[in-house]
Amino acid sequence: MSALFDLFSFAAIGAGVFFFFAGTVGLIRFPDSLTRLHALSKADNLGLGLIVLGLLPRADSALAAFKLVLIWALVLASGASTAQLIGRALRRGQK
Amino acid sequence: MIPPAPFDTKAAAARLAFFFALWLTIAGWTAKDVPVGLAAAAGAVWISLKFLPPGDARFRPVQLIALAARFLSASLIAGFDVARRALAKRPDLDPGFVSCPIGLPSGAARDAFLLLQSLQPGTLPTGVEGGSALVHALDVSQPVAAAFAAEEGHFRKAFGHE
Amino acid sequence: MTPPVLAGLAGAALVGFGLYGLILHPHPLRKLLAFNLIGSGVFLVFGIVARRGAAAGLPFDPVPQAMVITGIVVAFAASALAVALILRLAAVSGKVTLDPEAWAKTPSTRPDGGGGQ
Amino acid sequence: MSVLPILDVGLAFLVVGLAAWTVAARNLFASVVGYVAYGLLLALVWIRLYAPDVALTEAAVGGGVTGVLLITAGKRLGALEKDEAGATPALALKIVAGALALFVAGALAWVVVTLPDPAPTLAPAAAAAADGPGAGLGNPITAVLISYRSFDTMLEKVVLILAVIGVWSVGADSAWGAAPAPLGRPQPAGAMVLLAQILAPIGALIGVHIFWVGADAPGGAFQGGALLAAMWMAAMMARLTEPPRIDARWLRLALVAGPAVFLVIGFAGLGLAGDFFAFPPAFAKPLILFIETFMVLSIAVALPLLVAGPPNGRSAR
Repeated sequence: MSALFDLFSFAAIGAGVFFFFAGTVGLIRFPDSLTRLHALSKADNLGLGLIVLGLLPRADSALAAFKLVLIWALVLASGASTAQLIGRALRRGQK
Repeated sequence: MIPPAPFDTKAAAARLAFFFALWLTIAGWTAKDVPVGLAAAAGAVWISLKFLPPGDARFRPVQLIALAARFLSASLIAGFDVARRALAKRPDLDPGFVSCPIGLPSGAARDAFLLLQSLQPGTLPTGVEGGSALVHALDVSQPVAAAFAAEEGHFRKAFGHE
Repeated sequence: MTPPVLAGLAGAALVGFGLYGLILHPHPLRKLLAFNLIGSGVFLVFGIVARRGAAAGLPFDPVPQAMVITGIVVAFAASALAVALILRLAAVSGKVTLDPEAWAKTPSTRPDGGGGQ
Repeated sequence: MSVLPILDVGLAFLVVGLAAWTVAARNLFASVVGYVAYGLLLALVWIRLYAPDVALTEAAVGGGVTGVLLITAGKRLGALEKDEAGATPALALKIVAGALALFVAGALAWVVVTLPDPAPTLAPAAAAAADGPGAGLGNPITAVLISYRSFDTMLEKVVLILAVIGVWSVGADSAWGAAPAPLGRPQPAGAMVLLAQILAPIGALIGVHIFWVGADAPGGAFQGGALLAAMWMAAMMARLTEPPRIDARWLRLALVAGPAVFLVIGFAGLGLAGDFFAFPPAFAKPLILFIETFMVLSIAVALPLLVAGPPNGRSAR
């Protein structure tokens, strides 16, 4: 049973790392700041979500697991908000 | 002077329960910390009532869960979408702004909807001007505006903004 | 090379970069940033003393750490005061520079100190 | 062979590289952004030095609040900028400054490498102090701050108040008593407003928690107070609330509450426990938490006021 959990953790965290990697590739390769924002906000949020998912079975208690989800939600909200704010500033700067 | 809004006991109680649950999540359950937790939760309720007065949103659990499921699957697709475009031999992009009409009135509900939209595949709202959200899209050949309108419908259903 | 020594060397490098920026940047806010770099470099050098003095069974020496915490807050207070002075200087003189030559060329047009909006 | 040494080296290079960027960046904004990123990475370095308390303070105050201060200052300066920042310095000056910086950095590096071994330490004395007057505190740093070096901590709060008074004094005479200029733009973006609405209550809750666990775990009055301050600033940037008038009585009381309570209890220690700032061991922990509660209040009020700047506009009510 615990081996199964370990396998699940490993797979989810690995997938999360992959999305962080892909987001970083996008950050470097995409042509302008607006498209780079897409790469960061989407890929990194999914990456962090998968890492949190992979850590859930390893949490000490239900409360600790809930705390991990809370961290993900806070990062999600602040990341998505800042992406919109930067996008807005860039759009206004283009005019 | 604007008369202070009547104190909404039900909303305050619900928020107190939420913030106290949050305290327990962060601090864990220790009997001696409970009074501090309750005080902190009460402070948080005061701040949240001050900054975000209870609105007329009615939560519909079934539609809300459906919305959450849609959101999670959409963020999965969004991540894959961006990863595919980033790792393609040549970055697969056709970026541009799309003006999407938005029916939600300005306020927390509209901001929350735009927050969710910013995690949808290939779209990033960059503010609202004149009743339209200016959405930056990674690929303007996609039906961005139609998808945006459909998502707004789902969102309105879940929060009773009809 | 142990992490403390590495961090100490990094702290020394930070002091160097900060000093260079402090001397050369004519823009007062950039000078302030450089000064903050020096500050955090000094904190880092001080902090490794805390890590090295790991006697008495503790993994670190709490005394220097506590002083670094105090120092970070005081550094912020000093920065805030400096920012207020810089903004006031700019509002009164119309100049955003600490370059002495720029001041020598055109003396301040409002020596009275402004006074109100 | 673990990967940690490689990560340490990478982290050190990143921190130093960002510091170089902060100095070399072309414009002020880029430089400030570099500085904020630098502050956050520096917090990771502190974690690696087993200093989570310093890391929390560095991330919150050194990176976050200082970043807001400088970006706000840059914006306000941009609004009234008339002159260019001056000519680029001559090559000779660059060489001299570079040589001086290199010399100082080299001397410091030499000191770091040749520090005596075993290192002198105050840890035993501090541990003894934590066992005595700081009894019952699981976090030795809080014990040092409030008990072993209580005088420093109290005076540091006084420095904060002096800085606030200094910032206020820089304003025009006619504005005395008025509120500082608003922190945010006239029409804040919806995303900013929503973020502040969601984050402010949650952040305040976490701030109280960080303060409360500070007695026994990483955290404390500085870190919790800085978080509360950050939440207040976020609300002000979203224009959910405005900076208060600087002659408001509650504001001034909150500002002096921390050092005042600290001093009163310090003097009480003179009579009750036989020494200035000595706590009766039986009451040490509750007393320390009591002092810290008011210090949190003072810090949470002082930091946003320092960022908001001098009073602006007319003082008449």
